[in-house]
Amino acid sequence: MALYSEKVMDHFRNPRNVGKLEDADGIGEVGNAKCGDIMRMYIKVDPATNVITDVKFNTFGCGSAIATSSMATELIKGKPLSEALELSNKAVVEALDGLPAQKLHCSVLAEEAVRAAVRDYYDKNEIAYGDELRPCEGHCDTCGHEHA
Amino acid sequence: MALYSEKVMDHFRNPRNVGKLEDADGIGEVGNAKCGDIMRMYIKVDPATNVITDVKFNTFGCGSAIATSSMATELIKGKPLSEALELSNKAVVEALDGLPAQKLHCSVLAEEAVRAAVRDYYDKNEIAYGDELRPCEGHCDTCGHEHA
Amino acid sequence: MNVYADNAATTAVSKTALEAMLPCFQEVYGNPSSLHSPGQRAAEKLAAARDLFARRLNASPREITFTSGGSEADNQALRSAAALGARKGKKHIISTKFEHHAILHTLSALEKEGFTVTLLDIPPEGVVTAEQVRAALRTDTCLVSVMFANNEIGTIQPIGEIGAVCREAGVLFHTDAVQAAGHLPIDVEALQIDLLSLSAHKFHGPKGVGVLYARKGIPLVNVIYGGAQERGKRAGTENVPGICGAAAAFDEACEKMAEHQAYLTPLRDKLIAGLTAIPHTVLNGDAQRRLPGNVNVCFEGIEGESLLLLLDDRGVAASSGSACTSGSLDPSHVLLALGRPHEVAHGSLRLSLCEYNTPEEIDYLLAVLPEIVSYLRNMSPVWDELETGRRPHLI
Amino acid sequence: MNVYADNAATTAVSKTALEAMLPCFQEVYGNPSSLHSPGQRAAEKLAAARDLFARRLNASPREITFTSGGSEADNQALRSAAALGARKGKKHIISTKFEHHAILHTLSALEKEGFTVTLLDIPPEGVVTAEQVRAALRTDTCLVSVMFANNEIGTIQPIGEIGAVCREAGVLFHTDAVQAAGHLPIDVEALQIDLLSLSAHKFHGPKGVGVLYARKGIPLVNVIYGGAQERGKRAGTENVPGICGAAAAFDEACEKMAEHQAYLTPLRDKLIAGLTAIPHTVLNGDAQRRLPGNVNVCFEGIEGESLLLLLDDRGVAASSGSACTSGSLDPSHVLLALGRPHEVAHGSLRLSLCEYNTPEEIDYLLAVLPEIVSYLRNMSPVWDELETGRRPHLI
Ligand SMILES: Cc1ncc(COP(=O)(O)O)c(C=O)c1O
Ligand SMILES: Cc1ncc(COP(=O)(O)O)c(C=O)c1O
Repeated sequence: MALYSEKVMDHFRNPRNVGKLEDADGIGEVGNAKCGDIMRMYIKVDPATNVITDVKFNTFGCGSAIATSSMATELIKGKPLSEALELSNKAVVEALDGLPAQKLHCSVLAEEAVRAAVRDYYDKNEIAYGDELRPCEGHCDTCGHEHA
Repeated sequence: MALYSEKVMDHFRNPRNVGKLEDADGIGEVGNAKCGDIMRMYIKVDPATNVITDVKFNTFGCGSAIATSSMATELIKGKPLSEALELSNKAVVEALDGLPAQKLHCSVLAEEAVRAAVRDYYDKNEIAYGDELRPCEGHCDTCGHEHA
Repeated sequence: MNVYADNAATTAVSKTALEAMLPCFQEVYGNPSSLHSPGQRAAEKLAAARDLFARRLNASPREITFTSGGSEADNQALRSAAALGARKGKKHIISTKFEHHAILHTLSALEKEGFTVTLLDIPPEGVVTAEQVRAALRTDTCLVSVMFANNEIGTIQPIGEIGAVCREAGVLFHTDAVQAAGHLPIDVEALQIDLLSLSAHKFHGPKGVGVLYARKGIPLVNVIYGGAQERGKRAGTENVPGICGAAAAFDEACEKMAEHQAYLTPLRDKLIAGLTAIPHTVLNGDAQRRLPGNVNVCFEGIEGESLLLLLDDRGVAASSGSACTSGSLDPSHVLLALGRPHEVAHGSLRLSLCEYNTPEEIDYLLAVLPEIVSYLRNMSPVWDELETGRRPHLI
Repeated sequence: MNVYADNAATTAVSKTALEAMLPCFQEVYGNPSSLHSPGQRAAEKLAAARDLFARRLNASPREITFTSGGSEADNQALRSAAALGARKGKKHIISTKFEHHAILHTLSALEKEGFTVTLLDIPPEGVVTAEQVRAALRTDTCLVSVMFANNEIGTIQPIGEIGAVCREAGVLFHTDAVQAAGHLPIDVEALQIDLLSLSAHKFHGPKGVGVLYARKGIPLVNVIYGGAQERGKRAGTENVPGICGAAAAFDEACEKMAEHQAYLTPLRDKLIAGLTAIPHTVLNGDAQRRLPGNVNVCFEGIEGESLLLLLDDRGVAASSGSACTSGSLDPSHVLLALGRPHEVAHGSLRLSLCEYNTPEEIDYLLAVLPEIVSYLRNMSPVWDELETGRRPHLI
C-alpha cells in the first residue's frame, strides 16, 4: 500500500518486540482508546549500567501506531536510559522512512511511551528526574501539534 | 438533425415560394435584423374573388424562420384573404409537426407577416379594416410570450 | 485470493456500462449543445439517458438533472430547497446525525447562512422513524433530508413513511439515495419523494456522474454557473459518455435487482453470522432492514486501520468506519450516532458485497478474519485489560 | 465528405487519452480514498495525473485541483478569490466583456452578493491590453480575470503582461485557459498567473474533467461540500478514469504543440483568406494573435443558424456565435463586445480546426461555403435591401 513506506509496512507486518514483560522494571502507557491509539511499553533495566536490556510493547492502534511502537523498541533496546530519553519522534519517523502527515502523532506517542516507561522505572526506584520528563497529558488533542 | 422535425427540415431545405413578386398587390415585412429574423411576404390578390393567387417570401433568419415562412405561404396560397387572416401561428406549428419551444416566435412572425401583407393590400386599395389587424410592434421582445 | 468487498465505496464499471460509454469517446463525441448532426446525436443519447432515469424512478425527464456525482446532487438539492424556503421565510431544515458529509457539510454551510438545522438522533438499530421526523417539524421547516440507506451500516430508512409525513405537512422531502439506487426499488411517486440524489459509481456505472431528481415545480438553484446546459441549472459541457454509462448501469441494476438481492442476502447473512460468532463482536445496524450487500461489525479491543491493512495483505479490500485516512482522529460519526462508544467505534469493519462476489469469497473472509482479529487482540493492551478484567467489556 | 470543424465546442477523445482511461473502469477501479491496495492503486494514478498537470504548467502538484470541468473550475476560482478579497475588505473584480458565461454568470452572482465588477471593453481586434487592466485597478480590487484565448474568436490575450500588472499591484490574477490549454504554451510562473482553469475535452481529453490551478497560499472555497477529497476543497469521489484521460491528453497536446501549430496555422490562414474573399465578409478578431485552429467570420445579410444547418447537410459541423439554440434571441455577446452591430453579429460562423482536419477538408469548406452564403443571401430580404441600396452595407 502506497500510504506507508516499505519500512513502516515491514514493522507493521512483522512488529519487533511484541508482547509483555511479566517482570518489567518499568511500564509506560500512553494514549487512550477513545482516541484510537494506546501504546504500552515494558522495559527491563540493568541497574548497574542503566542499560535497557529488554523491551516489549502492546499497541492498540492503526498501522503506524504499531510500526512506530516496533521501531521505538528497536531503537532503545540495549541503550542506556539517558539515550532512550533522547529518542525523538523525529528519529522514529526517519528510521521508518517517513510517515504521512496525519500519522505523525503516532511517532509522538511512541516517544512518549518510552519516556513513560523510563519515568515509571525512576518512580519505582525513587530516582529523581526533572520537569522535562513530565508525563504526556494523554489527551490526543495535546499531541495534535506537529513534533517532527 | 433532431432539433427540428422532418417537416421543418423539408421546408427549410426546400422552401416553397421563395422569391419576390415584382408586381405584388401587398407586401408585408416583420421582424428586424437586430433580432435576427426578418420575413418579407409578397401576395398577389384577385380583386374579384379576394383570393390570394400567388405568394412569395424572402426571409433572413434561422432554420425555423425559413421553414415557417415556407409553410405559411403554402397554407395561404389559393385561399381567400379572410381565411389567410385566420392563419394562426399554432396552425403553422402544427403543419410543421411542431417547433422547439424557443423557436415558437418564428411561427408568430410568419402569422404576422401574412397579416402585414394583407394589411398592405388593404391600405393600397383603401379597404377599411378593424383593430384586430393592427401591426406587430416589430420588437422581438414583444413576441416573446407564448402564442401556440 | 483477492476479494473486493468495498462496493459501498465504489464499484467496478460493468460491461454493459462500458459498452454504452465507448461509442461516445470517438464516434458520438459531439457537444450536445451544438446544432450540427454530431452534436445532435450526442443530444439524443443524453435525452435517452434522461428518459431512462426518469422511467426507472417513475419521474418525468424534465425532472432529471445530471451532475458530476452524488455530492454535487446533494449540495444542489439542499441549496435549492433552502433557497425556496428562504423566499417563504422558512429557514428550518431537518436531517439526521448519520447522513453523508455531502449533506452534513452543506447543512453546516447553510447554518452559517442563517438556517437552523435539526439533526435527528439515530435509534440503536440504525433506522430513524417517521414519528421522529413528525415530532421535529416546525412551522418554519422548509426541508427534510433523510438518506435512503446509510453508507456505513447499510440500514434502510422508512422513506415512504417519511415522505407521507412531509407531504402532509407541505414540507419538501429530499433523500440521498446514493447507496440505495440500483439496489432497492425507488418510485418517487409512491414514496412521495420531492428531491433525490444518486451516484452512478455505486451501481457499476462510472465515477463522476450523479443525478438529481427534482419534482416538477421545484426550482433548482445553480451550484455551478455558466452555460445553459441542463435547462440552465447546471453549467458545463455534459459528460455524455459518463451519463450514457450511468444510464445503462442503472437500467441493468434495476432490471436485475430482485435477482441480485436474492443472491446477496444469504451471503450477507452468512457473513454476519460467522463474524458475530467471534467473541465480543457486534453487528452495527438492524440485521434485516439493511442493504443486501452490507455487513458492518465492531470488534472490541482492536482498531480498524490495522485490521484493514492485514486484510489487504490477504487480498481483501474492505473499509472501516474509522476516518483514519482523512487525517482525523475521530471515529465514524455514524457509529457514534448509533451509540457505539468511541473505543468500540474505532474497531469497525465494513464489508460491502455486490453480485460479483462469490460464495467462496465469503468462506475465505470467514477463514481469515477470525485469525486477524485474534492476532491484533493479542497485541492490544486494551484487549489485555478487557480480558484481565481491568476494564469492563462494552460488547 | 464529413468535416468536423467545431473543435472549440468539444473534441474527439484521442487514442492516447482513451488508452489511459480504459484500465480504470474494470481493473484499477478502486476509490482513491480507500486504504486498501485497489484504492491505493487508483490513488497512485490520481497522483500521477496531478504531477503531470503540475509539471506541464510549471506548478506543484498541491496547486492542482481536479473539478468536473472548466465551468466548475471557473466558478471555484472566482469564488475563492472573492472570498479572500472579502476577508480583506476588497470587493472589486475586473474582468472583460467577452468572457465565457461560466465567468460572467458567476460574476453576476457575486455582484448580487455585494461585489462590484468592472468589465473591460474589447478593442476591435479582440485583444484587451494590460494598460486597460492597469487603468481599471482600484485600491479595493481583489481579482482580475481575463481569459487566455477567447472561445468564439480565438484571440489570444497578453496574459504575461496582465499577470505582471496584477503581481505588481498585489492583485490576484485568474485566467480562463479552457481554450488555450493544450494549444498554447502555459507557464504559470513565467506568466505570473495565480489561478487558472482548464477543461480536458477541449484538447482531446474526456468531457467532465477540469483542472483548477491555484497558487500556493491561495485558499480555495468549496463549490461542492462533502468528503475530504482534493484536500477537502472539492468533495465527491474522484473521476479517476476521466482524470487519467485528461492528463494523458494534456501531456500529448503539450508534447506536440509546436507540431500542431505549424500544421494548423497555414490551414487556418488559407481558410481565412478564402472566406474573406466572399464579398461583405469580415474576419472577427486579429488575424495573427489567434488560436492556430480558430476561424470566425461574419457574412453580412444572412443568419448563422440557417448557415449551420445547410453546412450540416453538406457534412460540415461548425458553430455560430448566435445563441439560437439556447432559447435566447440575442446574438453572441462576444461579437457585440467586439463592436459588431447586432445585424452583423447574427451572421457569424466559427470554424475551429484541430490536427485531425486535413487540407482536403479545407478545400471542401472553401468550395461549399460560398455557395451556401449566396443561396441564403438570395433568400434574404436584408441582402436585398443592402444590394438595392436601401440599407447601407455595414461590412
Ligand atoms: C473559454 C471557456 N471557458 C469555460 C468553458 C466551460 O468548460 P466546460 O464546458 O468544460 O465546463 C468553455 C467551454 O465550454 C470555454 O470555452
Ligand atoms: C450516502 C452517500 N451520499 C453521497 C455520496 C457522495 O457521492 P459521490 O462520491 O459520487 O459524490 C456517497 C458516496 O461517496 C454516499 O455513500
